[in-house]
Amino acid sequence: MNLLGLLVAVPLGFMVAALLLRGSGRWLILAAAPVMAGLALWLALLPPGTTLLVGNWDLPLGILLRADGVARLMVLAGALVIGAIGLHALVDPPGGKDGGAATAETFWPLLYLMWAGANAGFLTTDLFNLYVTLEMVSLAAVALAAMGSLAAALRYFMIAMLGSLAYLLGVALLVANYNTVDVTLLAQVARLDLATVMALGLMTAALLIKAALFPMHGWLPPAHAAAPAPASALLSAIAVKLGFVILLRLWFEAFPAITGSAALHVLGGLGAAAVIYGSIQAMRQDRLKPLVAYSTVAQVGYLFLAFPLVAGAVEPSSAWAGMTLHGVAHMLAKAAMFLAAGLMLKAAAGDRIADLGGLAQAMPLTVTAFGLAAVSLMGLPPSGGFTAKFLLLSAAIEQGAFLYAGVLVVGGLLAAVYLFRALSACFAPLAGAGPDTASRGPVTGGVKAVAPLALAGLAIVMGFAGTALVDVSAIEVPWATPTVIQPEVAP
Amino acid sequence: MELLAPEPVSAGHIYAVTGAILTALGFYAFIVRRHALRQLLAVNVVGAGVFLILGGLGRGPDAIDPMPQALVITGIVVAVALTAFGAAMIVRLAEAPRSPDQGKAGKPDA
Amino acid sequence: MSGAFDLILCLMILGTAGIALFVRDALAAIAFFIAFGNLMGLAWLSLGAVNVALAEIAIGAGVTGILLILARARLLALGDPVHSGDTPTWLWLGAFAACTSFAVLLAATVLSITPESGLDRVVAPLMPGLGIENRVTGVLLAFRAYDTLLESFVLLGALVAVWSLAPARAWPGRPAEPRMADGQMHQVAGASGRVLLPVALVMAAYLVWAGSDLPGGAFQAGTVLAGGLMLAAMGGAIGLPRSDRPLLRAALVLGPLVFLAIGLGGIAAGGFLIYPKGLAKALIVTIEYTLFLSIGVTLALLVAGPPVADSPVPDAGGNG
Amino acid sequence: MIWTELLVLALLGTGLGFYAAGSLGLLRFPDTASRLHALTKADNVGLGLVALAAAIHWGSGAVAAKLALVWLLAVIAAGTTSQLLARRVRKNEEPDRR
Repeated sequence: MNLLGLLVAVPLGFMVAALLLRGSGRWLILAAAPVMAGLALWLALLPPGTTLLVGNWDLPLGILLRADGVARLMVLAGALVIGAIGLHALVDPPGGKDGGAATAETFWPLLYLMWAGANAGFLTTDLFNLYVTLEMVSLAAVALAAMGSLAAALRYFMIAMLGSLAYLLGVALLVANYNTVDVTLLAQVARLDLATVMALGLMTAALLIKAALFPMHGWLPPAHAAAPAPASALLSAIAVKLGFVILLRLWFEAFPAITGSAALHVLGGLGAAAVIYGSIQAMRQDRLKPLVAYSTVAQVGYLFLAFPLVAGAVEPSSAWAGMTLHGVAHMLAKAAMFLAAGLMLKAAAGDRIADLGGLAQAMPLTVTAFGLAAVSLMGLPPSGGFTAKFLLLSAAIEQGAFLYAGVLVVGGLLAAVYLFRALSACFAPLAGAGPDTASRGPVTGGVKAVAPLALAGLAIVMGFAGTALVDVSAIEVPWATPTVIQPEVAP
Repeated sequence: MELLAPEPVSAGHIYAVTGAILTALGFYAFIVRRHALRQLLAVNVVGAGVFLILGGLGRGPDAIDPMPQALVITGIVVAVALTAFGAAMIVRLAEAPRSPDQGKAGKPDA
Repeated sequence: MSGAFDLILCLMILGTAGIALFVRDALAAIAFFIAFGNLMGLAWLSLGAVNVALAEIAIGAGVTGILLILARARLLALGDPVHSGDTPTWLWLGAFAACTSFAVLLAATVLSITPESGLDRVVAPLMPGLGIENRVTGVLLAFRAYDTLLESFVLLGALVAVWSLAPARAWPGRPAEPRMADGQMHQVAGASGRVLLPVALVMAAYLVWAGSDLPGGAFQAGTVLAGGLMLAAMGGAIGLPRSDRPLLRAALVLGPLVFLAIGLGGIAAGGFLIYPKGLAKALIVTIEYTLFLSIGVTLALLVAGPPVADSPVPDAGGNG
Repeated sequence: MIWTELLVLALLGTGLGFYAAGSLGLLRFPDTASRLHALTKADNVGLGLVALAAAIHWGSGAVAAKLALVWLLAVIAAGTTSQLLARRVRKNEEPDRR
């Protein structure tokens, strides 16, 4: 029996249940988090080659779900991250200054919608199905962003909608050109013609917007910085990753023969620019959440910097693993950081970094979580971020790509600069916040710090599980012989 | 190809090219029209153009492919769902500066 | 001669789109957008895609048009004149150049692809197994039912997203009544709403039933239902429900939930969304009827917008 | 056969004539009330004639019934909207006259 569909169906079921239970729907996360974590773990341990033709309708008509390495890692990390964010939202409910009640209730169905959409997107190989999942995730993401700043969310919405249509236009050209939108089939029939190049260009541009790669990142910092902490965590950890995974499917699986090295270096160059630009912007922020948001811009850069490294490697497995592990480590660390930052800002006198003084004494666990997440984002050993960057760096040096290697090193240093700035502010003496903060902090900080601490801890522990994760990431890599599902096309 | 098809441009191509022009027209309007509601309208025109490309290129000599039709219907429904959300955001943003905490009833015939 | 019709239609489509996009007055723009949507429906008819024509006219022109009109009216009431500011010359020149080249490139791409109905050959032999005739319904509810399942949740999620915008004091509450302020106008609208709601119900139910074999289906029918509900609400024949009414919540999730349950039930028959042999048609019709109901209610509430703090004071003073 | 076809053509022609007259009225008449008058009445007759032509052309009772329903709904819609429009216009004009 094949249960891949459950990874999508179960969150959808929880969404329905949350809508029916209304105000008390929040307690569902107590069931959803362990159930989904169990399902994701089961997925990660499946034998290689597990696929599901939904409804048993053959390709090219039907839709194929497949548990490859990327899907396994992303679904598992997603289950841990979303589950932890959900549990955290029980003790630190989202509900801004405006619209508290509606926000507190609608947060839950939107969380489950994003969960289902992300899982569906990671598992499917069908490009149109990916369009629907992209819309599920974008819709939930915009609504979550709107809980913070409506203006930033509207801007995000417009750009995301235009991006979706550009993606759909690419899908339309591919359907017409190949009579299929399945990645595994496209890989066999792909040819270099105008329609394919145009489709690939449009879809790539659209997905770069969704993944917020520099210079298409403009919508991200205001939207991510303004949202309530659990919403920001979901946006940074989940929403930007789906665009990246679809790009992997397109560039490495469907059209590896068409994406020339020049195009790969354009992506890699943009990624490198994003690392530098995002880091410098993060250094220039004087408020905490924009700093964390710009750090996302920088960290997304690494994902694309890895594109030419994967394509150029003699043995691409290690660069590939570095890229996917970086995605996973960033999911864990950034979610932890946003949750911790949300708690810190609630206890601090203001939202500026200078206002964080005294927090290290007031809420040591939360600040520890922030620090551990920072260790992984900087790429210091023994964290998951370190493993990922080490793999990428060795691939870059092996290929003689010293520019990329340099950016990897400099990016880590810059991350250290801006993250230590925030951390050291926490250790500064109390900046006139009053005794109230100091006395209240540790009491509530205890339970509330569990989720960010657990996520940050996972980001660190990932470093110890390095080889196991590298093995998982190599399941059904695109350059190995693909498991071909022969379509039964009627004559 | 030219030998098989006596007409240089088939009906499918006429609509597909119309769709292509609509798409570009919508993109252009999206850039130069600065009001969010007009941008929302422009996005819907872009969507219509994309759908028309799908339909036009799925139109064979004797039948139209059911698969693109189904994709277009899915696309239309997704588009209207997002448009509704976008319109609600635009209205809420307009009323936010006046009273951040109090919904103001809209009057459709005002 | 058929070619001439297509050509004229396409020119009219481009013309109405151009006016809708570039005319100064927002109401005129929306009016032309609705005309554009109807012409698009004709284009789909001419292409032989009756299912899409129905969906385009009902949803693309109808519901989207009403959404835009309502949004404009609400913006006007809030003091936003819905004027687009002037664009700097460099921007529109640059955009013009970019979009013209994009149009040329895209047109060339489109012309490089031969139109063909390639997958029709794949779909046709599978239809007898389903017991229905409408191939588009077959794709939507069997071969690619997974897409449709997710899409029904997108629609539901959009309503949740709209609700999430409700101000603090308004939750849980009712959307703003889309009522006519003037008493006599209200009566006129009310009378038509009372007449049309039952007609819409019958028509929608017929569209679902016909959808198995003829053009139609849950989405088109749901839109007709939504139209009937909206007309009735505008005339005050029915009130808009509070967002937390259990019955309302049940109506909203019914379709997606039944779809999901049937999908999960398929696991017993071999896998997610597999219809047991012989039951395909019965299950598809069940999904369509429940989905149609939920889509109708969801669309009507999407148009109504987020809950507001208090119902509007009936203003007899006309358009303030 | 030929007679029904001629009848269809005649009905279509007359129907389109009414449409043209209605549209001309919309463009040329001086005020909203008379424009509404031209548009709704002429167009409802025009639609009725075209629908009748279509019904005869197909020669099926079911089609004829559906077309009759379409016409009826269009008449109701036109009646309602023109009522609403006219009232709105009158209300807008009143304050100006005072």
